Amino acid sequence: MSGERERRELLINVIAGLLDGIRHVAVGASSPIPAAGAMLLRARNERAGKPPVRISILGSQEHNFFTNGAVEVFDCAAQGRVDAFFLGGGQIDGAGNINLVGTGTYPATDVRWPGSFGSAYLYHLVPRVILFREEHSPRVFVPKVDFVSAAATTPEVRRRGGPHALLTNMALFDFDRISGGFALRSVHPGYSPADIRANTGFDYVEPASIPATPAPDAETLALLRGRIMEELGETYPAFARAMQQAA
Amino acid sequence: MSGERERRELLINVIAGLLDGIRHVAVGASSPIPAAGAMLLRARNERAGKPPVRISILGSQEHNFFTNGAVEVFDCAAQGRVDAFFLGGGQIDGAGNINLVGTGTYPATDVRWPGSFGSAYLYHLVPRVILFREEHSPRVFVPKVDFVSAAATTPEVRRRGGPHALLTNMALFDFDRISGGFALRSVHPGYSPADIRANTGFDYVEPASIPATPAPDAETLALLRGRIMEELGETYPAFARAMQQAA
Amino acid sequence: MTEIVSLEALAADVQPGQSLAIPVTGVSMAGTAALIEAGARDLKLICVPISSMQADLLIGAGAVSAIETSAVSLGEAGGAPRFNAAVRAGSFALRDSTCPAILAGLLAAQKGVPFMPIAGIVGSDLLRVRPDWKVIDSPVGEPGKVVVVPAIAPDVALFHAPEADRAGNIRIGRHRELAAMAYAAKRTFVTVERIVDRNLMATEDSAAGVLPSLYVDKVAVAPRGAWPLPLWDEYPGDDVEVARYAAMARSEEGFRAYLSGFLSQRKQVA
Amino acid sequence: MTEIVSLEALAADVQPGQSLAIPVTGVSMAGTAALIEAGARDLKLICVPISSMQADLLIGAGAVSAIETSAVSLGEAGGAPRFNAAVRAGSFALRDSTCPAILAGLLAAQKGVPFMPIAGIVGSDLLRVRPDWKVIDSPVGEPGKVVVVPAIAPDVALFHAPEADRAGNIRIGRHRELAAMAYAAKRTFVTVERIVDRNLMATEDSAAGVLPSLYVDKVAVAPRGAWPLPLWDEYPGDDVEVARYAAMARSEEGFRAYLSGFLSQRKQVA
Repeated sequence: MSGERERRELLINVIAGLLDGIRHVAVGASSPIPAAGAMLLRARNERAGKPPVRISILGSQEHNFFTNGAVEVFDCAAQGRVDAFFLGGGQIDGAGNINLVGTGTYPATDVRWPGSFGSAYLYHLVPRVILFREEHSPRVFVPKVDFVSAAATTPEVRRRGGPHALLTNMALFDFDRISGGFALRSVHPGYSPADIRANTGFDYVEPASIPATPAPDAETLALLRGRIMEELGETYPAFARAMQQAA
Repeated sequence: MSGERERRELLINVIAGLLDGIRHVAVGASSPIPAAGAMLLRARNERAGKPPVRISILGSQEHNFFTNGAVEVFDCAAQGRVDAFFLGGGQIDGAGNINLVGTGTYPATDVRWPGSFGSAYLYHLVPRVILFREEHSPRVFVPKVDFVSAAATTPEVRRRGGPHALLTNMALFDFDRISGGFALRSVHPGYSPADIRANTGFDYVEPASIPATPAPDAETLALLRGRIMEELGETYPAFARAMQQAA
Repeated sequence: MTEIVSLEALAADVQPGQSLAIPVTGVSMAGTAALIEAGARDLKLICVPISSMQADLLIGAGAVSAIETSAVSLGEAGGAPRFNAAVRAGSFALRDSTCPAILAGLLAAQKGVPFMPIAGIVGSDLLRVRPDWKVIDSPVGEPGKVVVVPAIAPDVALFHAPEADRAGNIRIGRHRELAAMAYAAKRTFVTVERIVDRNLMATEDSAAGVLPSLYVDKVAVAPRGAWPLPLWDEYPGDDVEVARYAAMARSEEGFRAYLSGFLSQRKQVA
Repeated sequence: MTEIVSLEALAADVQPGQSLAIPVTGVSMAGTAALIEAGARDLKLICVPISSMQADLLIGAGAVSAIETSAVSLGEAGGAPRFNAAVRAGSFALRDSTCPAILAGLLAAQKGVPFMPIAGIVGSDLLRVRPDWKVIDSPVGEPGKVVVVPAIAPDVALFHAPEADRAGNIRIGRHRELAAMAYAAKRTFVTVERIVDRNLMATEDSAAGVLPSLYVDKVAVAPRGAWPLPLWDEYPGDDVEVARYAAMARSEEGFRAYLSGFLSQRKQVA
């Protein structure tokens, strides 16, 4: 990839594609790339006369459709009113389980991460959870997480939510809820399927032919560098500045 | 009793006495006499430098300490933050159970009353529930209610709430939660213990000597006819007017 | 997203057989008239947590096949005559409740759980007539019996409020039970005194009293839409009119006469 | 009734061994400094539902014997160094949770029930490390497993808000989790930027964003009381200061140096 800005623009463009068709996406307060992806989809839908997209940025005072306190996003998800959400993970395993707690033996974990946040709940309730983790390495993508903050599939209970895709700095995977595993969908420019295999600690399905992840087209780039950066700057000023400086 | 105003003033004065020591009383929107009793206690405490009394009048916009909608008074009671409340009943029986639903066989009751409101809940949770029913007759005070909207005692569960006293146009009873029954405390001027017995369909304890219910003293009457009527007029204008006309 | 529609279009979208949640404050009497005009029938009323003239009118008009409520009463004007008559006649499925149990059922739906535990109630005959309520041993903490009630997810919630903005945000003030209805309901229809140009979510103070458009499917303008019931900050209840209703609705014929007058009066306002 | 007291008096009334609920928005950093100054110890923190620098400071100062939280993080500034060190050292009882479970536990206390059902969670190792959470068969409706969590009733809830009025009503805007903390807590202590003369309950719009004084035990004035964290409508977070903390608190010595500076700086503001 040609640079930091291009890397981010590609991720934003992929996310907008993954969100296509949703009505309401919730985004964490410190997730500028997912937020930019959602904003890109919103702008595209507006141009195409498609249904509007609602973006709730958690913890933001301005981009906040909620009036019932911290619980509302969770209730809203339980009501089926949140179509998409993003989760990361210190570890993510081949079954789609995520670990936000730490490595080693709980509770005195070797490395401690912040904690599970709302993942154990939202993973069950939001139909299209996009796993987004930029670092693509065997220490992140492990055969089995040391602690399951949130489980991807649970046949013992009915659920509407779960993983939809996994996006990293190197590749995009689909998640299959029936088999309970990932399949490589595309590899970002500059990487090969072999690079992905070498940097992924879990097994996944690899089709015979793997396309390159499409880079954003000219129209998208114009939107991204104009309107989206402006919108993003209101909530993520540091990120928007960094994007412009990287240009 | 000498007249309608005196009758009401006596009831208000008794209620203020029954409420003595509480910090927070909730009153129904159409309960002017209980509200007046609470206002009298509040005024007395203020004069005596005693702790202030909070009065929540349900459904009133002005005398409303709540900001969380209709559920808040119930939550507040569950938290132990409501010390006293008033309940009536189309029927009240000797065990303190009340019926707000109707007479005869449910559901096609012979006489249908509005319904149980919050009684089934609040009776369990408010420590000092004052049963207030002006009509004192065998059709109201029955051996056993046809439908238990709310049960007075339930040994099978721990509860902090239940009946404290029963006040009617003719008499005042105490409720004993251990024995689960009423005892006559005093008889209002103009009635005899025999009148009470004749007009009460349930059995109750009757001490050898029954005092007359004390009428309000001069200081109380001055308060009632001045400040309390003014305060009451804000929420119950029709009642306050009727009180003044009855003078 | 919220659609702004006519009162008639709003009412026409309530289908026979649907459950309809109605509040005790912020009552859409305009919506009620429009429902009756539209020939609404087989409604399953859910009173949040009680109702007065609204339920009585719908019952008298033959629109109600089931009712879940903690009380129906005209307040100072006395009992609810058509409700009482229908109970005696057994004209609908009657689900007596107690106020916090209805609110708890809505809360369960709000939270996507099948049931909600609730304090109190033990010993009440409501448990006998509500076999859908259960008494369980608490699965946590000290042993003890707890009542649980099932989730209530109304098909439609209908209420009246002072203002909506162009996006469909609704000013509900402290009347958060209106939000609770909307969270729990599959669809929410709101009538309002007026639609305002300003964004009700613009400031923290204003937003605090708002039901977000996210939960609002249809808004229709209906001036004096709660009349003869009160609307906070807007107008008091018309007690004379409610008393007139109470007197006329004692008989089926009187009710019919009142209803016909009420419907034409509501039309004149609109 | 609400007492208006000094910051020191407020802090002095939090006893060793008590559970202390703290929020993620409206954080009383002034109260935190005062607690540390007062020698607070053996606190059982309940983060509603997560915490950042506040929990980390209290942990670093040795004031915390137990913590229930869904996360502790300094956000953009990275992990919470004293929390992470204490977890590795096993210096306190750790109760990992997930945001809605903490809110559900508070809700159970608000409603006086021993537990609250909650959607999701099944499959998470949180169920393994939280034996106080149970998976039960739903007692109503279709068969199915449901997680239930016990009530959380904090001894004290502590938060910071822009304004209190003289009666002790607190302006919380949309931040209703602050009300949820207060409903559930036995006592609630609030620090505020200022006390205003007007009645915050006076109008419907204003009242909608208010926590009533009924739930507020003590109020203390603490200008810029959330600093270096943000306070809505008042000031943004001081990200440079938080980053400075993150860097210094990596070591025990650095933390001590930061803390000493922080305490004297807070004193200068007060």
